[in-house]
Amino acid sequence: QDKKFTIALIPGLTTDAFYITMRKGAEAAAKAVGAQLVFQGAPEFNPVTQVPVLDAVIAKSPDALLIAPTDTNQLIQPLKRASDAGIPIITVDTFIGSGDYQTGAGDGDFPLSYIASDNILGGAIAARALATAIGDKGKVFVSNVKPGISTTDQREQGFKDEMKKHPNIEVLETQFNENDANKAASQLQAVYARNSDLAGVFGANLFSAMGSSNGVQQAGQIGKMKVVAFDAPGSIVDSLNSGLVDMAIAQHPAEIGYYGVMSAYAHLTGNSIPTKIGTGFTVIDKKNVADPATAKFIYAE
Amino acid sequence: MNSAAPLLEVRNLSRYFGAVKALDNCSLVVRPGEVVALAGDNGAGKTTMIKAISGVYPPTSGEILLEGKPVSFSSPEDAREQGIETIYQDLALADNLSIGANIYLGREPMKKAFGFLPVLDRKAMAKAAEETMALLDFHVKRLEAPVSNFSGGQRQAVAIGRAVFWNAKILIMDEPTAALGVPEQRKVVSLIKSLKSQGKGVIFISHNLQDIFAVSDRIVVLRRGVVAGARNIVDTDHNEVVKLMVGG
Amino acid sequence: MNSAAPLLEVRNLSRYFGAVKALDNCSLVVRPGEVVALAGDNGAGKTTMIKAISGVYPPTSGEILLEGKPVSFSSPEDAREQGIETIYQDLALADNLSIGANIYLGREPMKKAFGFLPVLDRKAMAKAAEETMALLDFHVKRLEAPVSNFSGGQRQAVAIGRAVFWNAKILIMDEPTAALGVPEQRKVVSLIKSLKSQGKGVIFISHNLQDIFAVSDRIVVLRRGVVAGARNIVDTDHNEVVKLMVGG
Amino acid sequence: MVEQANPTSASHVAPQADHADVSKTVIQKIAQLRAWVFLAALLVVFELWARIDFGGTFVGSSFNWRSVAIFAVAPLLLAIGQTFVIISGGIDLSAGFIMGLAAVVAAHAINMLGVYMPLPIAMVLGICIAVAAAVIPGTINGLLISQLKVPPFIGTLGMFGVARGSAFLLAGGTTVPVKNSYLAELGNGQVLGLPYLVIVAAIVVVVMHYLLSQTRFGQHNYAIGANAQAARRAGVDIKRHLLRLYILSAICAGIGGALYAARFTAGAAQAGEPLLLDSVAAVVIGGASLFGGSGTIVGTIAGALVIAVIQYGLVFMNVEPFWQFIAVGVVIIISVLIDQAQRRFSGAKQDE
Amino acid sequence: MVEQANPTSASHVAPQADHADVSKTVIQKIAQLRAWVFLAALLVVFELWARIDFGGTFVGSSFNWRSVAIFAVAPLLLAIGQTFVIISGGIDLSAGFIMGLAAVVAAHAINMLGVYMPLPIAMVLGICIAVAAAVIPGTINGLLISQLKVPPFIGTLGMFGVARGSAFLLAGGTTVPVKNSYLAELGNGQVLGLPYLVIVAAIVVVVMHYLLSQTRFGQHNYAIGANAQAARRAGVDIKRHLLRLYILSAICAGIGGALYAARFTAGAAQAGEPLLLDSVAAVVIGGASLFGGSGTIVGTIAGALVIAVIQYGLVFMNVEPFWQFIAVGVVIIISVLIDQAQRRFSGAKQDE
Ligand SMILES: Nc1ncnc2c1ncn2[C@@H]1O[C@H](COP(=O)(O)OP(=O)(O)OP(=O)(O)O)[C@@H](O)[C@H]1O
Ligand SMILES: Nc1ncnc2c1ncn2[C@@H]1O[C@H](COP(=O)(O)OP(=O)(O)OP(=O)(O)O)[C@@H](O)[C@H]1O
Ligand SMILES: O[C@@H]1[C@@H](O)[C@H](O)OC[C@H]1O
Ligand SMILES: [Mg+2]
Ligand SMILES: [Mg+2]
Repeated sequence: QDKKFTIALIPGLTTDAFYITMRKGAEAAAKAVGAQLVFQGAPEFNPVTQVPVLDAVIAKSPDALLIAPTDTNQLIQPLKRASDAGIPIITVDTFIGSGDYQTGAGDGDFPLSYIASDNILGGAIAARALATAIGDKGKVFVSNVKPGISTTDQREQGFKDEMKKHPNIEVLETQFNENDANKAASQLQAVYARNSDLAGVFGANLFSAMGSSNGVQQAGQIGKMKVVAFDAPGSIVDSLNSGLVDMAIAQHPAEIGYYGVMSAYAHLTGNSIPTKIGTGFTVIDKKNVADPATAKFIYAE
Repeated sequence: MNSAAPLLEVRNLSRYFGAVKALDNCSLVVRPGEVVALAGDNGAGKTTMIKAISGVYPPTSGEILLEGKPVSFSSPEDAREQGIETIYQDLALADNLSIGANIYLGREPMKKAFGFLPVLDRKAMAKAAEETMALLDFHVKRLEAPVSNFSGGQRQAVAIGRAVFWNAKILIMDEPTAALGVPEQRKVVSLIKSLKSQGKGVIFISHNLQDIFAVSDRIVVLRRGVVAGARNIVDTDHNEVVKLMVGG
Repeated sequence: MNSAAPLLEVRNLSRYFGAVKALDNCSLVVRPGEVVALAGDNGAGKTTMIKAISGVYPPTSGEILLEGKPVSFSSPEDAREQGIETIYQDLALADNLSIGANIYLGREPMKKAFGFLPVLDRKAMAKAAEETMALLDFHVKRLEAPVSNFSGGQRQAVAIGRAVFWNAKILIMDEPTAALGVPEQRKVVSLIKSLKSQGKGVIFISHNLQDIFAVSDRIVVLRRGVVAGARNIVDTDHNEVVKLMVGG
Repeated sequence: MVEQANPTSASHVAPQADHADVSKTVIQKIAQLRAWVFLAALLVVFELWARIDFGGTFVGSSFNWRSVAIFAVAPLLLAIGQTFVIISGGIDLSAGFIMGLAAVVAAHAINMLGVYMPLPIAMVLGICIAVAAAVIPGTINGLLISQLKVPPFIGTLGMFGVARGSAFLLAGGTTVPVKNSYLAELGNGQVLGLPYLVIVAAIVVVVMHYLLSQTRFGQHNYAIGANAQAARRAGVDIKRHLLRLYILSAICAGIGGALYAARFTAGAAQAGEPLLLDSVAAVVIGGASLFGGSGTIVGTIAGALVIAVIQYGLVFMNVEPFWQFIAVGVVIIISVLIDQAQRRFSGAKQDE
Repeated sequence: MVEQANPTSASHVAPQADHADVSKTVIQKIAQLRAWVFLAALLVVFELWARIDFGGTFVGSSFNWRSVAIFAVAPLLLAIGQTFVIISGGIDLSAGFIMGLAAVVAAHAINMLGVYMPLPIAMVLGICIAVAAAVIPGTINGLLISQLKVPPFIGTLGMFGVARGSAFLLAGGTTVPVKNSYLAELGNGQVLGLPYLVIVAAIVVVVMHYLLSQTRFGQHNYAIGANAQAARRAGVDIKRHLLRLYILSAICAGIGGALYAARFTAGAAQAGEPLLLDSVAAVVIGGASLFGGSGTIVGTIAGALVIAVIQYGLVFMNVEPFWQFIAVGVVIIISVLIDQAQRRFSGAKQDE
């Protein structure tokens, strides 16, 4: 094939290590197949800001589009326009409609493939890890960014659903911190001040985890209170080592990006691709953080 | 002396600002066709008095009667609706609007565009601006320019023009000539005379005794928040008034 | 006539606002110990002239010489530093600050707390406020109150007090007595006389011909942005001046 | 008018208050349009850039025009309401979440009504209900600011929280999908190449322009912004005005929310959250001062378009995302620098 | 002073300019502290609530006090700079991202210096470099606003983008971990039960309070905010003042950024992003007007504490998250309502 394909990747937001790592993976794949990667996104995880970016990308008619849609419903119409314009679409990290594509059912089944680590599942994994760490009893809560972000909402949901299977664990109110680590810390301290038997916390994204673990530190509860972090950028490694964070659920963003580009390329070169590729998770803790097999899932710096 | 029923009667009005008794138990009567001068040294309470009458401040205590009926203005709008127009010492113009828009502020003239759509009648505003300013012999061409572009005296003329324009029963003028040139001052004096002849009531605040003696029927002198004395103008002279003002 | 070297000389000064020629080619000389009145009808350009001199606006064209040396003020600060103090027609007070703080604005007095820490000397400010206001016979007790709490005339006194306080070579006064009571007006007139006797130069803008004739040595009359005439006060009278002002 | 037959004008020749050249110069007229001039310059830059960079066109593509227009609709609607508020010397921080609240209400209402009545009627009624729902926080804002004299920043910041919480509660913390094909058509369809969204926004713009420039309400708004005290003394009922003003801003946000639900076929509490700064910036780039007293709808449109064009254009030109932040910042500053230069040049009112 | 030996005072008895009771009433003094009064009320409410709800204590727990104090540090630092800016009649939208930029620079600098020198020195030097880095955007803000007369909202909104982009570029889009045990101790350690963070913030507060209330700079700041024209005519060098002012605000943000890196042992470009509204709200709750001319550091501290206490307290009281949004909004409004009531009561300056 001598045509140089242009493949666009639109993340949920640009200012996030997760997506930056995804970009690295995508770039590696693009280089491998000789495609050009366009990376464009909005600074906030919100359809209002993502859709204009999408439109501007569509205007340049890329050969394929990889996107992390910021909402399951709201991105259907805007993506339909791209699809109608003949641009093959693959969703990464998040999905539209039900996430089951090419079934002929539902409004949002037109993308070719969904490549991700399922966030609901990720939440459930976090719940299991936390439950084990606290001896399957006690109080825990979710520290979350803000309502309305599909990925983090799903992690919370997966966490809570899983915890229903652990009758001795009480899940307290979720706290929203607006990506402000300072607020997340103070919320943890307030919850702890009220519930001296608080056993653990699930930080549903980087700043939630960073803040919560600092709250644990401020409360003098390092080691006694367990912190599970979602996402694994470099700073989490330090926290794992220093015991501030007990476990990190690493998604595999580089893989997602890599497979995304590869799948798009395969499609463009006439091959069929699976409608769903799960990239899974790696649970990283103090014990395995140095192990190269897990360490490779630390997000790129 | 004019013995008609009073247009405006102020009874035992007080107004305090925290601990400052700016006005303490002051009374005043204005009859139709009468010009009452309100005099007094700086800080005597003149502006406070007329702001209480025109609805700017609620008085701390006291009564205001308009044509015999007690009134209580909760805003200057109320006072204007009852026929009291005021020229404030600090002019109170909307600096970003044209002269015409200031004259009509709060009562803008409307016309119908395309026969049905009510729109501001800017022509009428400009015309009012031209005519009213001409009353004081200002011949203004910049009818769209904001009043901030005009000189101190020109701005004072706008404030005077606005108050006169609305043909009120009672006109309150707080140092209306302070910034005016000599010919314009004369114009204002003759304007007040013509208002008087139309049976209107006028409260005229000024530090210029000549002007006061030229137009007023009575003079009420305030001193440190209280009425130091009230005289018919024919019964008094500059010296006595100054004495009342400064006390001693 | 005073024949000393001029303190201040203004040569062919012009200032346009867009299409408005507020001041067109006007000249003026002030000698030490001389009071020059700047007269003219409303909108004649008096305020524009003094704002150009005191560094508020850069002139459109023309020259200003101070003690014979050409100067070009890029800001009022420059002018003040060269010894020109101005009382502006709109007073130019910081309404939220006390009288003392306004007097010292830009030149606040400092003292050392605990022997080393420089802090504002609020006592000195209050003292200056008391003394300066007393010059005009205002005896103020509310030395911490913001000037917005004072009456129109009291505020004007603050502006006068500030300008006088700094012992400048040249004082420019734009209608300094407009809001003042009768006794305070007299005080200002005597103040100007005492400045004169100290060899200062004064530019005095007023619409009050009596005051002008009482204190000035010369009078410069502006009309519609140009100098309509300049006279030694001894060589002219009210009538002539009015004629110059209104033209015709 | 006092009947005074211009009597005493005999004695002296009237001094002309106005020794001015009355006609506005051409330059001054252009200067008033400065945000539009800047917009034009921006388009030229992007066009040249597109041609040189990849031999394409920016301005020549109707797709780009439509995309930018649709992009600008939501921030513009908020900015229109904000224009009124800012001219009055206030600010409305809550507009974004009022928009979100309206979007959620629209979604619920249209779904529920759709069960009982034909879809088009459900749509229209649902939109009305959404706008009515927006009026509630607008009214509270207005009452707080007018009656209780709460500073607008604080009153609407409080309402920011209240509207946000209510919207998320109503939405159950998620987005609320709407099933109504007419609504989806309103949000995504077009007639003669003109998206319905843009048509609705244009109608709102025209009505609001009329309201601001041709009615008493508008006139009072300018007066209050310049000098609320003077306006009050002139007899403007400031309390009533402020109440209506914040309701007006909420209505604009409400329409924005309903259109959001139409476009994305879902209501989301966070719909307007990212639009706050951009909408205020549109107003200021359009020539308004945050101190009140100046601003126009026409300017705000240009301001909103400037922002939409830069943001869209930089993506189109494939500028690196982090460099986009910098570029948008620089362009916003330049847009106002040009204003300063024009003022100096045209003799318009300058600072001393 | 003119030498005039009080000559002509003979002729008449001087009218007293001041027929006032000079001594400030007790009520007026309390009213000036109103944000503190509100804070006290808030604490009482939480205490009662805690006792009734679960027989616990809110105020009685030193852990709560320390938690709230630490929570308030970052918004307070931004709010301190913002207090100066708001008193001058401006606003600094960029402070949050300047803080983020400083946090990233601190992290990189401390890591790099740590290779070449002892860790404590690397820490101190790194913090200095971070603050110096913050001064750059602060200077640009100041130059734009003072020299080019760009309105503060636009100038700092532009810088918002520029600082944001630069910070993310420097951070490579992610967080930058710092390895320096002394820094971590600074961020999380305490002496005599007082966290170092709180001590540093207290020092900044004292210095800034001195600057605002006891120096020419502070005095000019108030004058400029009330009437920039008057201040200029009085000889205040406004350009120089504004330049310094925005540098000052940036320094506060820079310190905030360095402390962020210390506390979280990582620099993040978005460190200060969420603090914008809260920090401005703290200033306004503390008694400042966004129109300029009023405000104090002491008030701002109370404002920042009010916000921290509500947010912390509502979590402590186990209020549902969406209801927290609403409750925070309501409390912010009430905080200012109390101000209005006090003014009326105490005879302080009211609107007409
Ligand atoms: N808002 C205010 N707060 C506190 N004191 C005030 C306020 N307004 C006026 N005063 C005080 O009340 C007194 C009366 O003021 P007022 O303005 O009525 O005087 P006036 O007679 O109009 O004086 P002038 O001739 O100078 O205009 C003065 O001592 C003044 O300082
Ligand atoms: N900022 C401005 N923009 C446009 N025109 C202005 C501006 N300032 C003053 N003018 C015009 O310039 C002319 C001169 O104004 P100036 O203020 O100097 O008059 P003045 O002699 O001081 O009058 P007054 O006695 O009324 O104070 C007037 O026609 C005025 O309208
Ligand atoms: O996984 C992503 C997460 O890391 C970020 O915080 O928010 C968006 C998500 O999609
Ligand atoms: Mg008065
Ligand atoms: Mg003048």
